[in-house]
Amino acid sequence: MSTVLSDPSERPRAHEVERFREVVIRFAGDSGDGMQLTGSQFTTTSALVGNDLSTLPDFPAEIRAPAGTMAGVSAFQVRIADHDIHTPGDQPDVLVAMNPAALMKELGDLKPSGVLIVNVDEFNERNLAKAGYASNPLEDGSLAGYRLYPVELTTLTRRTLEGAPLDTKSKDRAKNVFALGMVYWMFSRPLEPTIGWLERKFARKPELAAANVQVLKTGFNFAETTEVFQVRYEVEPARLAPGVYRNVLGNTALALGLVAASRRSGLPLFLGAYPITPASSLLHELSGLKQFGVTTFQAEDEIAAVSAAIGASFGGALAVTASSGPGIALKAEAMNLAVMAELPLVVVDVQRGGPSTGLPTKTEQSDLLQVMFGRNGESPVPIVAASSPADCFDAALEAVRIALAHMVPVVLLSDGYLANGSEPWRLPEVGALPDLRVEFASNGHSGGASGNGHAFAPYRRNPETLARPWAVPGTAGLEHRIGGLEKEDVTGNVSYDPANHERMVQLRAEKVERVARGIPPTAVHGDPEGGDLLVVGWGSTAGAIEGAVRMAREEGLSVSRVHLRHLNPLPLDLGEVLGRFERVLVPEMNRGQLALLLRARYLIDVVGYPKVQGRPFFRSEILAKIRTLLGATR
Amino acid sequence: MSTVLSDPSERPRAHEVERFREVVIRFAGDSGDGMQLTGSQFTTTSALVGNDLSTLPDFPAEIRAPAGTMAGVSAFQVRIADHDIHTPGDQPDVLVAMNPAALMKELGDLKPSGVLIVNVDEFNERNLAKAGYASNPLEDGSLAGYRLYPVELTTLTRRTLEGAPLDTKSKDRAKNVFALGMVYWMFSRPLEPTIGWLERKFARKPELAAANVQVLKTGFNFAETTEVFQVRYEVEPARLAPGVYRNVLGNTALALGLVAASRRSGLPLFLGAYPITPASSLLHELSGLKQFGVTTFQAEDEIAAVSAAIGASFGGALAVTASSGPGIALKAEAMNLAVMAELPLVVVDVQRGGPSTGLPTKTEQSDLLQVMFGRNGESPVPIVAASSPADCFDAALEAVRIALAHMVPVVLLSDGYLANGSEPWRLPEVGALPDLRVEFASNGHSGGASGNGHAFAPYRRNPETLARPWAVPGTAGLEHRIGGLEKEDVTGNVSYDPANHERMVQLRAEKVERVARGIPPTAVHGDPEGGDLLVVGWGSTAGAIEGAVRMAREEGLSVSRVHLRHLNPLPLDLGEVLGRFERVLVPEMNRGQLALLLRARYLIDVVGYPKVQGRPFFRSEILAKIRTLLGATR
Amino acid sequence: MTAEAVTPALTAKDFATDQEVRWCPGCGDYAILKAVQSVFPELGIPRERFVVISGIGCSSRFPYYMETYGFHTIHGRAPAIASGLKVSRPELEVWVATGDGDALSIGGNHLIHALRRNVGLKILMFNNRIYGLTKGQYSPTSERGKRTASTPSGSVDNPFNPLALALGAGATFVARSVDIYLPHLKETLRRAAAHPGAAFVEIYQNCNIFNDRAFSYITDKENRESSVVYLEHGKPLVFGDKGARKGIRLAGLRPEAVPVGDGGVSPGELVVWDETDPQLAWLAAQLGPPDLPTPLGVLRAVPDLTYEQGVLAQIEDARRRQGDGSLDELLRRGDVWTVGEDGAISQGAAG
Amino acid sequence: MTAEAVTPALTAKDFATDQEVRWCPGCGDYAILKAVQSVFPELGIPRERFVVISGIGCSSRFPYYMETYGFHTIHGRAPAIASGLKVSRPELEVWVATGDGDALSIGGNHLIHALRRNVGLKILMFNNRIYGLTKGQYSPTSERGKRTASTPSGSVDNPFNPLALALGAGATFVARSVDIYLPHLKETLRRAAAHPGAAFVEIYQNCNIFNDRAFSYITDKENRESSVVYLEHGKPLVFGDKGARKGIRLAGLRPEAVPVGDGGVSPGELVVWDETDPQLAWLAAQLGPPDLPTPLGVLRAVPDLTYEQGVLAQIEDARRRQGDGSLDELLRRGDVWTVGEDGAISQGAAG
Ligand SMILES: Cc1ncc(C[n+]2csc(CCOP(=O)(O)OP(=O)(O)O)c2C)c(N)n1
Ligand SMILES: Cc1ncc(C[n+]2csc(CCOP(=O)(O)OP(=O)(O)O)c2C)c(N)n1
Ligand code: SF4
Ligand code: SF4
Ligand SMILES: [Mg+2]
Ligand SMILES: [Mg+2]
Repeated sequence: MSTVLSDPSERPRAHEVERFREVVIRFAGDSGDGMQLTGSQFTTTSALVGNDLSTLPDFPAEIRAPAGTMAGVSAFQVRIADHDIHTPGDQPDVLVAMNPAALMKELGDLKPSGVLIVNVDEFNERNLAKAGYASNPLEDGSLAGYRLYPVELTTLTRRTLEGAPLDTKSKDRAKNVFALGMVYWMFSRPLEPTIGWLERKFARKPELAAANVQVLKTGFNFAETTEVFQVRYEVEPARLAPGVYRNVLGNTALALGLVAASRRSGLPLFLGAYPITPASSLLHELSGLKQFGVTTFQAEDEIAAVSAAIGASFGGALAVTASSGPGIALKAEAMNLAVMAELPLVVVDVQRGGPSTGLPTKTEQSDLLQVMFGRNGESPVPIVAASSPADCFDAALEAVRIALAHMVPVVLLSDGYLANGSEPWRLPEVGALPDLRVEFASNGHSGGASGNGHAFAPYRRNPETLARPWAVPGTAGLEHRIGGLEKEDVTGNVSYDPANHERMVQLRAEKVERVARGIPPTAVHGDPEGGDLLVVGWGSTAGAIEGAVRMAREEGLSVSRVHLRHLNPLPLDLGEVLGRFERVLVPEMNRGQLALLLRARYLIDVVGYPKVQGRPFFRSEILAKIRTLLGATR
Repeated sequence: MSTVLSDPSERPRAHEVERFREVVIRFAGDSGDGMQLTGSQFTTTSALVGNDLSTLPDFPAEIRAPAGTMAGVSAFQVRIADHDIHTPGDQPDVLVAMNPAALMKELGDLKPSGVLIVNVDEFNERNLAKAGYASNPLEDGSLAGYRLYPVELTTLTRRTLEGAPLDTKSKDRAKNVFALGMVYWMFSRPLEPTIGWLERKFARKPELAAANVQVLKTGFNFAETTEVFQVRYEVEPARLAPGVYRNVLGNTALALGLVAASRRSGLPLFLGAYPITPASSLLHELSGLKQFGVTTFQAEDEIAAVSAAIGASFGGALAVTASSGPGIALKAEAMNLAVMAELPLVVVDVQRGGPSTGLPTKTEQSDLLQVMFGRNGESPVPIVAASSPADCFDAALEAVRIALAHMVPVVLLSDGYLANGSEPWRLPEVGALPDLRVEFASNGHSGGASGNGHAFAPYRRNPETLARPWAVPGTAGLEHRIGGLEKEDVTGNVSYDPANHERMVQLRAEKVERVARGIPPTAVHGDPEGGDLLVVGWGSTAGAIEGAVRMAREEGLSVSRVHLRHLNPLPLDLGEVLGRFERVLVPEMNRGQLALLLRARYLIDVVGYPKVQGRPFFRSEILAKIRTLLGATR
Repeated sequence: MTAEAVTPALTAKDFATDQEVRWCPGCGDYAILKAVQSVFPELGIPRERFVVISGIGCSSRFPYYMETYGFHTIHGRAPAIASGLKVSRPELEVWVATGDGDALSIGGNHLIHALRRNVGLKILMFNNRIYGLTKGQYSPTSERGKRTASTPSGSVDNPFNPLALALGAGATFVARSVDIYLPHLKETLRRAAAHPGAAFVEIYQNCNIFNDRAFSYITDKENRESSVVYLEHGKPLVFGDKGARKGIRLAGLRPEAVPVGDGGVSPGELVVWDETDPQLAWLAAQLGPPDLPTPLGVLRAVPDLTYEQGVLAQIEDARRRQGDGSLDELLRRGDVWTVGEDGAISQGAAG
Repeated sequence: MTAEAVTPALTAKDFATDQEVRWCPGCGDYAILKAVQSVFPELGIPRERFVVISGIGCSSRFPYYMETYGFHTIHGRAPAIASGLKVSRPELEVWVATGDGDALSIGGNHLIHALRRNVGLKILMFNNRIYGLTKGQYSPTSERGKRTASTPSGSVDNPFNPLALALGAGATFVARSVDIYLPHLKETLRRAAAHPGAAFVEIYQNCNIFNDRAFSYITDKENRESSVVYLEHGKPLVFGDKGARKGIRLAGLRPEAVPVGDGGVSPGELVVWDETDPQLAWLAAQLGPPDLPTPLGVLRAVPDLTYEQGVLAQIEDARRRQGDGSLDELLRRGDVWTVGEDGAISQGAAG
């Protein structure tokens, strides 16, 4: 393998080796089986050997559903490739099932004649019953269509650890590591990274570290020495652009983006948040970064969270609040105060399945219209969306840029799929990140005399951005009052004047429209000059759309794509771009929310492609849709 | 005058009499001057002599702004006509100004050479200064363009009450009654109704009653005997359809509609509310109707208000919650629970100027998109709008009908203009009101066995309406659990199944779409077969649009109108109707919210006509817009 | 509203649903479920009259496991939703199952207002001093300095004392018990059920995943006797292991633990518990470690008019005075006039 | 954050704005405004460091009339907004002006949490026992039976006792004064200003339009002496007119009014006020008509770590231990690898 990492196993002899451009592997087991750890270890190692990759965890909704039940199944899917990829893949080529429930729940997705590794030890009466199996699938031939590898994982693990200073319970917990070792062999992966990780993780419990390392190696050698697998897979490294990389989760990247924005703006970061799936980890991440001057305020509810952020913004902080659908609904009234007070604020919505409590652990894109319109009165706000786990970093910087430049609350849309999914991230040069410095109003400058005898005019605007001055408490001579009642233009005094109201409604709208001036022209991937079909996407559908469009083009179909970072305002040239194509397709994990905005704005009969199942699009689904639209049947 | 009411004044001799088809009168003064009472008395009396009419109050935002200031001006406009009218009129023909501030604030609206009655006693240095007058307009000739009648109202009132057992303060408070008496004479109105009202009002203070009656008569005779007015106006009764009438405010009609719905459905009415302008009077009205079994729950906030209503709905009550924009924003998350739980609920939004606290006492139509989209996830709800004060009664019945028939939360849109405006209302025959009876699920019936072993299937739907059964606590054998997590089709159990989620999202949407089957085809006023222009409106713009379209048609323009009661779902035939016209104009007191929905749905380039000034459209504005659109210049 | 089935004697099994219980193995919620399922049938109330309403949280999954009417609502709003139900259907037994985050964080306002209004709800707050469902953030009852997913360096704010907060809100019934003290918990539930107004019951509940052993200082065998004092109306406050019985005495307004039995102070000097005394209730709410035992039982139980009684009384009174309203008259209120076939106008509703 | 101007001695006039004050003539809010405007300059703090934050209500128009930084926010959220400001800018003097509806109805949860957290806010609650701005509906402090626009037959629920609620929430400073008792109100404001943590001040305020004379039982000349007792740290509780001085004594835990002076009980038997005693604070919160006088002054004042201090300390501590964070290192946390120009992959951040 073309990697400077040494491979512990001598190159295989006995086994034939198949080369693959990409492979999708899913680890599935009980929530207690450590599938998330197993998956992420395989991910890190694969990253280190240079594959491009993309991952997708699938947690159960319950904290700890009863062991052995369908509800308790936890899964982790990773796709590794020798080329640039953007999704965790549709169906797995390899499925590791740690118990009957996992098999029952996940088998449906496994590709025909896919590789299936099961822990036979768990396939007893009780577990089979819990999973709802009438007969044992390992025996009734129902798995004939797959390459089945039944392994006594538990037994083998126990045997490996005979005499180790651990109770059986702890020993059994290591069986996922045994499986991991086998899979490492299967894909010719080095063990060092995981060994190193185990030693770090169990630094305080050396006996546990030793045991796990031993089990890992035994699993590897077991696969090597026994004839259990006829075949070994190889996936060459992908040719990634030079640079320093790490594997990153969406919420981590988003948190880092906010910290970076704080550094680049010189403003202290304040997060007002109330825990909610799948946004909570933003609060967790940021609460651990106090050395960056980050303040995290776990409020009593979402209203207090956004309110506290507004207070911090009034005081001159880089204010952020984060939640998911139900919490965002609660923030609407206070967000509207920020709209009227014209204070910078970033509202992060990590979308999940709705309506109401809906599907907390599943993903969806169904809050677009909520954040666009869900406030009383005419209340426009800029909206930006992240399109991949790593992109959450850039999206956060862009949201902050707009908020500070225009003194306006900005909504940043992510979703559960991005939040918990991961991909390799090429680390940016800190120095190359956008300069977000702001200038507070100071006595004598900005605002200045408002003509009507007031010392300071809190609503005198920057002619370019229409931003009002940011005069923070503590600044002598700029004492002023703001609030939620309609403001008089320039002075900011309360005004009930009809003409003034219409003017202010106009100004707030125009200010948001002006944001479009600062965003780059629409990038068309494919045929910029136009063609039969344009696929327009936003948010986490990027990967699936990209893959589908590439494949369709390889099939010779005239299809291009546009992926929107800015959903409000839309790019100035978008209407013209759409006009260059015969048809426009908009795949969304909702019932057609962007489609509605495009139809209303451009009067183009865009074709919506809704998927509302709480899970991401498959590349194949979009490809199929493209084919039918273009009458390309195969 | 053709009325069986005797007119106390012998028919005038000395004065010439002008006949008018309609007249617009505005009473303006300090909030302490009782202008609202004066206006409503003139209204009632005019109603009793058979005029059609329409009124519009204009309160100051403050409870009691400083006397004599612009902020303290309170006004009441009434339009009386000998024909069917629907708006309080654009500009007044007659303005009564009780002090300089009132003159300063309202004069701008008075028609050229309009009648102007002012209380000279108030035009002193101090008051002129407070109102911002450099010189006295009564003397500097700046009122030359009007028919000015300066009257010493205060002096005359005091003189009238010389020796009456009242202190000067109380005496002065009667000056509005003196003015009213004069105006009664001016328009040849009978005094009895007001005399009767005064005697009822001051039943406990006979001396006050006597004094006011005396002042009223003196004012009347003063106008009669002095030569102060050269002219007297007459407005013949309108030919109203036979029936019993009363003058009604929008919020009163809405409250009555809810009580009627309660009676017709046989369900006890439960209102969960938190006070907010301009919705509070609904709470006030209903809290006084306990004999109708109405329960009003003044909650700690809007969230608790809608939540309590949801609890009552779960228990089988006719549940309603009412608020205005900011409060509706707060209700979003709980409304979404009602969407998921599929419980009937009516959410009344009496819209006001936004965003945020905005213009609490002003009117606007800017919550349409909020109630349409302002919830997380895919969360469709039916939306109906009232179009006139009296229509609030019918709109309430319709909202309840939909909620009960489809087991769904319904939004009922009104606004500040409807809430506080009034018009004559032809009382319906109670027996002729729609039958809204519902059948709760009972053991053995509806729902029934759900196939998967459950005793009762709370989500088994009525095939026609897609409504789920309403099984209320207390019903033996139908014990079941509902909640905000996604439901399994039919059983209502919690389900994370992707396909089920998509199906349920579909079903909830389809259920709302089905509402359209139950609504009448779109009524086109004008040329049903089509023409140059169709004006589409909703809500309180009805009157102004009706008037403008009628006038435009009289000018020979090919323009028709459609006024929408149902905003979601839209009538099944609407797209086809719009298609019959060259162009479509949508006047709205917002930046084009219905316009956006129509454009997205029908891909028609509708022309939006936004007015966001916190006050209603003038008929003349819409007429002008129609003319320009149709190139009819005059 | 609907005919009631004649109720055969019910058993705990009658209140169990067919739903698989999905709390973590070892969670204290199981014990609470068991207690409730065994107390409900004792109350001799038809099953269909029970409604269990919850918010969101592990504890709030409670309704799914109770074979009664149930509503798993949204986070923090259960007391408000339950109030609407109870006020419009006073004959129902409305129980609220909530958590420390659900009831005291997002739902704090609804809770204190439900208590203030004295709506006849039985509110069971499962206090595990943590956010369980969202995987372990600190809650308003977490002790200061608590290290959690959201407070890696420890929380900096003081927790609520739920009993003090309930008393401060004017609650008419306030009690505390512990998940695994089955007999005491059941007795406390019976008392709550018997109280006509709003009953607030704090139940210490162990979250063995995110806040294990939060209450071991009282639940561990060796501490049970010494660390808790049971509040029993009319009885002096005594506690402690056989050998070393102690009692609680007042030094001025300050409670202190003193030895009782031979050599100790006489029972006469000890505080005699009175669940109707507001001062005592407050005093008990302040008791607890390190110096004093944790009080369990009923801190306050005083009769008062319930909100729903007040509402009902006003409706009945209005009907008595004005007769059960005529819609026709209502519509015709105020000045009406009649337009005749001939267009003639007459005051009042002619004909 | 910004350079501070050297502050010349300020006067009340320096804190008045050019905005016309728009309360009803005779409104108690005028007196409160006067008191605040005269106390602020005494504090010797630069004007630009003051921030007045309010919700919505007549009382909440307060900021418009104070020449400081001000924020007239939304209904009920002032304590939350103020908390965010104070936590991120501890050097500011953050005052909250709110009403009984704003603070205790819609804003109840934010209030009790701000008090629990001990965020350094000075919260002035104008209690007129009514909703003024919305024209006279009953509020959570309206007495039961109150007839208002929204309760024509009288309210059926008990009001909150704001002092008891604040104590129940764990407030470190709780006080009460009256709009027109200027000297006492000013002294109370000074005490609140001096308290490092969250200070809750209930101010009885007359709404002469919708709830006139709500407090006449203490504000009327003839009642002033007899109906109120001033709480003064270290002094016995005595009250009443010259002739008939009375004191407050404890019968067990129950307070009672007893005659003092010649013939009366000796001062030694009376309750000596201690603003740090939780039991006394609770006791005082229960005092009031008909039998006992209304307590005015500071019920509770105890020092405690403030929330913002805790937050700041953790940030400084983190910086001390980890140096003020390097963004570059942060981004490179965890397993990183380097792809060379030649596509070769090496573990770690090479070069
Ligand atoms: C509006 C809203 N905000 C946040 C959440 C996320 N959430 C669900 S339960 C919960 C707190 C759970 O803690 P607690 O009430 O103590 O219940 P426990 O799980 O500990 O029993 C939170 C924050 C939500 N579901 N809805
Ligand atoms: C979200 C929201 N709900 C309701 C209102 C209407 N509202 C404004 S002030 C107020 C209550 C005022 O009472 P209080 O707080 O006691 O202040 P006061 O006017 O008596 O000084 C209400 C209900 C609002 N502005 N916003
Ligand atoms: S997380 Fe804690 S509270 Fe929730 S179910 Fe598990 S043990 Fe119980
Ligand atoms: S309504 Fe009452 S509280 Fe409001 S300004 Fe007038 S007097 Fe003051
Ligand atoms: Mg908890
Ligand atoms: Mg008030």
